[in-house]
Amino acid sequence: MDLFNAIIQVLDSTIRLSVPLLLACLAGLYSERAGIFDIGLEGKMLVGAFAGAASASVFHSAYIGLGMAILISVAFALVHGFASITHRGNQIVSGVAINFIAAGSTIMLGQAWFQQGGRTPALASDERFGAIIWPGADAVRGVPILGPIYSELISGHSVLVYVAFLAVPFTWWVLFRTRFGLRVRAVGENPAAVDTAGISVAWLRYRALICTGVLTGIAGAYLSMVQNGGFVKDMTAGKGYIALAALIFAKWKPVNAMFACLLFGFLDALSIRLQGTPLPLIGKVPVQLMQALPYILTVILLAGFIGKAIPPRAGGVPYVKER
Amino acid sequence: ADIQPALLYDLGGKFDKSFNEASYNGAEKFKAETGIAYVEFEVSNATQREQALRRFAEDGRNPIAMAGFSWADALEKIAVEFPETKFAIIDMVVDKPNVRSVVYKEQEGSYLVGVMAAMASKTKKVGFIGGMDIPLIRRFGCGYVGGAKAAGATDVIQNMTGDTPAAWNDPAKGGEIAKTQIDQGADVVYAAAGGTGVGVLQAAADAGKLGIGVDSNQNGLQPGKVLTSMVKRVDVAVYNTFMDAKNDKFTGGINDLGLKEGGVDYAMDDNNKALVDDAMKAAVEKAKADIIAGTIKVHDYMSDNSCPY
Amino acid sequence: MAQAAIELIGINKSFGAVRANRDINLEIARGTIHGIVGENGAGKSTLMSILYGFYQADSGEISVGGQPASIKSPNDAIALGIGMVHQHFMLVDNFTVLENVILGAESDALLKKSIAKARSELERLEREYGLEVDPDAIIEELPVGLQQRVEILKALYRGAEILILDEPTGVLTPAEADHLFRILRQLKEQGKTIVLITHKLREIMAITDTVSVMRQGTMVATRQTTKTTVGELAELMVGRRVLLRVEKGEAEAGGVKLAVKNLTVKDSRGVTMVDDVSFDVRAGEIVGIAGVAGNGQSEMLEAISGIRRAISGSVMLDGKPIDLTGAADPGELRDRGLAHVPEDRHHVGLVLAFEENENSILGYHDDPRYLRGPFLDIDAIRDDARDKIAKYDIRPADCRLKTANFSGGNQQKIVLAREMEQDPGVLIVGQPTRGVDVGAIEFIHKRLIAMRDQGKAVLVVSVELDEIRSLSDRILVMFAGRIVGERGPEATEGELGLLMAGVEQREAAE
Amino acid sequence: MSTPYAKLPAWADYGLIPVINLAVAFVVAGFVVLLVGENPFRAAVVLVEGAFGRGQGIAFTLFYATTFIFSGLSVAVAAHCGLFNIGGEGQGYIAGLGIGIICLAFDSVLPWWLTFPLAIVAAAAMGALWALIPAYLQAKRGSHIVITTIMFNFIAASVMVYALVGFLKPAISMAPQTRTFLDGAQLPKLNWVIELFGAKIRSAPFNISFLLALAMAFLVWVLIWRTRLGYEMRTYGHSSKAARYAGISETRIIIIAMMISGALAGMMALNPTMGDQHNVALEFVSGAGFVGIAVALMGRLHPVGIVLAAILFGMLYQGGAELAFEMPAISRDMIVIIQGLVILFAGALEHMFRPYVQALFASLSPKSVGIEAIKGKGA
Ligand SMILES: Nc1ncnc2c1ncn2[C@@H]1O[C@H](COP(=O)(O)OP(=O)(O)OP(=O)(O)O)[C@@H](O)[C@H]1O
Ligand SMILES: Nc1ncnc2c1ncn2[C@@H]1O[C@H](COP(=O)(O)OP(=O)(O)OP(=O)(O)O)[C@@H](O)[C@H]1O
Ligand SMILES: [Mg+2]
Ligand SMILES: [Mg+2]
Repeated sequence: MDLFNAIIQVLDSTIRLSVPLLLACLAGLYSERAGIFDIGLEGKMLVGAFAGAASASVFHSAYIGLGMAILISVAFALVHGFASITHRGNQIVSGVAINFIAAGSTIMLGQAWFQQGGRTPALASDERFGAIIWPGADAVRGVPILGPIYSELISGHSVLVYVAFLAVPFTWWVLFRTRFGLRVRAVGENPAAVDTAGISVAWLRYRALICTGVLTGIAGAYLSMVQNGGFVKDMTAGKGYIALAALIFAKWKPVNAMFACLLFGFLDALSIRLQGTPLPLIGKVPVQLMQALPYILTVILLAGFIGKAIPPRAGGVPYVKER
Repeated sequence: ADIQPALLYDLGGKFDKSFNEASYNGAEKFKAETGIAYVEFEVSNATQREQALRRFAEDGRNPIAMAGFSWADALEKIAVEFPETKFAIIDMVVDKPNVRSVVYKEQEGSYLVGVMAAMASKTKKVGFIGGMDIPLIRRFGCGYVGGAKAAGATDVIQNMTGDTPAAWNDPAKGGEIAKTQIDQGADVVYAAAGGTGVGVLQAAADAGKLGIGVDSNQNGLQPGKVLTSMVKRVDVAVYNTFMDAKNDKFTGGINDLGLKEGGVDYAMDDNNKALVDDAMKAAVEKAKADIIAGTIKVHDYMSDNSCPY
Repeated sequence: MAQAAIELIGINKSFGAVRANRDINLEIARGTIHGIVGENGAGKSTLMSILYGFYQADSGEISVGGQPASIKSPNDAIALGIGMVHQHFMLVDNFTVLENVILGAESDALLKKSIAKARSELERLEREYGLEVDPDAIIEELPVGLQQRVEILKALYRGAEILILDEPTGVLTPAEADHLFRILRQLKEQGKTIVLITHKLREIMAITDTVSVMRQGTMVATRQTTKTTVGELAELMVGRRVLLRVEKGEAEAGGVKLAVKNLTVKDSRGVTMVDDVSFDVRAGEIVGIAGVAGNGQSEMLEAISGIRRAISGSVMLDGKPIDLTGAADPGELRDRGLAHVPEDRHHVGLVLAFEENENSILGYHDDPRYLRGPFLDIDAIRDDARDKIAKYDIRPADCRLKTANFSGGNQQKIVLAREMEQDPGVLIVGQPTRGVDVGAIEFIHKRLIAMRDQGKAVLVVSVELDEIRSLSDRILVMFAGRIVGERGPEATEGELGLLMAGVEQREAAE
Repeated sequence: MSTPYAKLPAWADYGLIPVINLAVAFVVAGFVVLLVGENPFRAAVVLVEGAFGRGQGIAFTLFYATTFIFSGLSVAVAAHCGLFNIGGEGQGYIAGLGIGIICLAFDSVLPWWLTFPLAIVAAAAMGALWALIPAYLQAKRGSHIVITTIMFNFIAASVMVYALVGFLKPAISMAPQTRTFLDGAQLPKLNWVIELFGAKIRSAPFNISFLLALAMAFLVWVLIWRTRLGYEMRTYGHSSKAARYAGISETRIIIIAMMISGALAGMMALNPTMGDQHNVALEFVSGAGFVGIAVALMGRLHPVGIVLAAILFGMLYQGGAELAFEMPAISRDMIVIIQGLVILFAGALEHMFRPYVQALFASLSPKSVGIEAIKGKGA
């Protein structure tokens, strides 16, 4: 029973930790499916987190915070679009630039505006997204097996958690069941085909990037307004890159993305849980190994040792019609 | 004397609600009382430490106080280069005649909050969350375990946030660790983790449990949800350094401050009055008296890198 | 004459410094098939892409059905009933046929209805025109012929009344081409207007009603097909009488220099492109490989030169065998005296961003003549490049100029100079004069014959039948990855054409 | 990285356009300064004065520039071979391991001039090794080098934490770093060179590894434009098909180029460790690997440009530190923003202003632009 509880707790923690990864990963899915590489997920999440917490604390509203997080994050996505779509710049370089600008400006503006070492003021509970307790969650807590699953795992998360997980089927539906999705997938494979079909490649890609911005904005808001009660400098701490790794791991598919993010979140949860405790057979696993595992797994995947990850064909290449 | 004091913060930043903020408060108090302004600087990388120290020294700043053991390497060099300048470093011993090294018996204060934690706990399980895994923080943990066990706790869950300085500034991870500990049954959680602690206190409050703050009085961070704070009078150290320099009474050497010297303590204020009943109050006061009297000797983890509790 | 379906007036278009279309006027009557011919780079695709809204003209006017039209994007063109099958297919390879057909012409924000509608519409088109194709097949799994059919379906699905086909037969077998032409005639009968771009004058004669000729960006003439001849068209295309035969003496073939044995090559999709081919080339002769583009010639050349890995096969160079299935690399073959002028000079034979002199050692950069230890001997390289420039009359005569700034013909000469001046025993040349103007063609042909006369073995692959016939001492015809026949230089065009179309020898004799 | 546009004179291409890009980056940065309520012009003055005003500032500027020369060269070497090595950060970081081991082992027995060459070799070897795996995976398995090198940055960080909180750290120490190196592993300063010009330097970490950086810049120039290997790298970088045709082994050239790139990235670790801190500490690379991208882009992949761009970034770092001292509202993070803006405008948006410049040149003298002017009479 203790083991069962421990498992539930680790899974609960897994959910919380994988949400920002999942949102960022789905964000990356939109832009990469549209043929725009995005290593600027990290930066967009960071500005989202900052804008969210800062405006939530200034306007005393979680929803205004979320709105601003999305707005600013979309603005950064559009900068990426301006560089890589309109001016056909190198997408990697543009992503790196965005990460730099995000890292610097959040700390600097935070310090200048709030003077708390780059932190925003601690958010009050109405400035954050609190947990939603599902009906009957407390009542069934005692029921063996299903009780804890319902009351711990399913109920009791913030609204953004549910948004993240609902975004998975929604993204799948958008991508594979709507006109927009068809076009996004097409433009990531062969932009010329989209162009000759009478659809604007640039506008399509911009729209995909807006989706990316919205999702990274929510991811950022989750970090600063749910997981934590305020913004702290560099609070993304590489999550954007892990999300990118998860995206590759998921082979650019939404449902896979969810599983990849849950896996990486699970590794994180496990490393917190197991800190210093020796494992049977393996012995004490260095935390560092656990932390590096997502990256190592991704490299192994990329190397084709466990299946092959084939990115959208037009990814990373600016669409140039007239040489 | 005519002094131009300077204060250097560590990576957590000036308003970390904790250690750096305490030193800032000391300097502010000095400024308010004497009207003497001071200069300050927040570092953001290693190369800057020496640069900042040297720059202040060159500019004739004196005394120069700095918060955090990470300054030690740079100070070793600069203290020799500027023998006339008075330095004070907190949390670390730098053995130079013009350096005052202020260290604290964190184990003693931690013992007290451990006693309170155990008494406030319903499950008799309490938690400790350290910042970066270094002997200094283990010293906090060890004293806490001692106090908690003495007051009847059956289990103390201990976790560290990480191995790198980033561990001082990761509230999200702190919160996650706190949730894990609470899931494991802890209902009072003590955070000795700098900025990370903000997340710990938040998570404890969110879960309807109690947190314990550190360094500064953090009772107000989650009013009614923070049992107490293990205050470390960094503010006093900074204030004294500046005052002594002003009054030409500055001395180098080691200041080892415990309960007796008023260097560490537990914090009471309006925010936690309701949480601390008379029995608890009596027990903690008794422990404090015993420690001061020497009847209780709290083990110092750093003396032998182990914890007997 | 019937009413004009399309009228182009004064169209100009430049790409950077390249003037692809200059002041073009063209009128195409409704319900006719109009051919456009011209050499590579003449500007045919550009002109049609402007009509289709893919490119914007720098100046000029378009009217469709007698009404002035402003075509700013393919969308406008589609709305005006213009459809285009591009030279390079515009298909999403990992989509199904249906998805490709509806892309951009979805009836609804959700796909379900669009797909259902497209499915029934495709069935109708299939019935009407015999355009059979499995709507659920993935494009990349279809042969090129069917992929082209999907492109046609795309256009018809969008209700095209004017259908532009850009070199549709380049990738087709003769049977497929025949089928295509039947479909085109049928479309014409239904009143649709068809514009057909091609190099192949025979096709023009066979199917078009009117024909226009483009040369170097200008429209030089428009004729009724019945009132012109292949000879006239050819002359119009190149601007002067085609030099059908280069003066050359009899070949004095010596011993076998290059023997290709049992060569089999697959492309990246795993399709067998070269199927167990064997042949010899002797010292002092030019062997020409004729064939419709896409019948394995390119892959064969790449394999023989070591660029592409073969499934099986070897070459004998001066009697010594080299395995082509792995170990061989282009450097080794080159060291053994095999020089190669690749088909694609822009991406393979040259590095356009390099200075001319740097390109003149490409592949020979480890020759001690150009090196001092691990260092490049810059002076030696430049002197050598200047020599070649003089000898091959490469213009401008500046060995430090970026290669991209030379014209196509001069670029080709840079490659030829490099390969020929190494004094190789064997020279293999892919499309020696593709995209090269007539003056340069003559020069290149003379050089190749000079090589032969020096006792080298020369293998030439060209899709230009005239070129093959005028250069070769022996002609091998390739069809579907096999050598289907060998002829002497006296073989007639018709005879070779039948072979190239895959018609069995016996049938051909009948 | 070929330019699809018509030709500009070299000085405009390599001088004017980067300067315009840089200027725009600074203008945008000026708005950020305004946003935090400071005067951007005063900030600019403080920045430049802080970097070049005094001998001390110059020494610090050159100290920072040293690291950036290495990382810029690293990015450039890979880029000439058509590879985007975004892993300089990790390669430099992991090189600290080699340096640490060499210095800890030999600092008490060897003089610096013996330790230094050993450390150079160790740093280069570790950096090259760390680049080898992504290179191999790209060459043999087609994994995207950008992604793998990013992943390797993180893996390197974990390895270094493991080493620095583990076996490299003295048992009693709290900070995750090696003990301080003894004289045998401390590089001599070069401050006296600046003092020759009359400046007074109290102390600055400007050290002999600067000369190594300059030497490497020269060697990179020789490598790229004067050796067979460099020729092969450039060929592959422009066209992999042409390289194949020329008999250049793809695997070999990718691996060699990446290892050279990694070795250069590794060498950047010498400056902050042996030259400044005299230890190997956590996160001592602190973003210099990424700055290398900006430096290489600004410097147009040419060693001379890279040295100049590195000095520019050194100036930003040093001047930025001064800015933080002088103007409390501006923290050093301003520099991070400026870096980002420079990468954006000089890198991703490098072509944004080119058409305007071209139009300007065309209107000034129509002959100077385009190919028509130099095209001969045709074949
Ligand atoms: N997108 C483009 N950007 C720049 N130049 C182009 C572009 N497309 C074509 N060109 C140039 O314009 C000229 C005309 O090209 P176009 O493709 O129209 O010729 P074409 O007659 O269709 O030739 P082919 O028979 O080879 O298809 C050529 O010099 C070509 O290099
Ligand atoms: N990638 C490129 N970058 C810059 N200029 C180019 C590029 N490709 C072609 N050009 C220029 O475009 C012009 C036309 O190129 P193309 O290959 O069509 O030659 P051409 O005009 O047909 O010459 P020729 O008559 O010799 O075949 C050339 O003069 C060349 O300078
Ligand atoms: Mg064409
Ligand atoms: Mg041409």
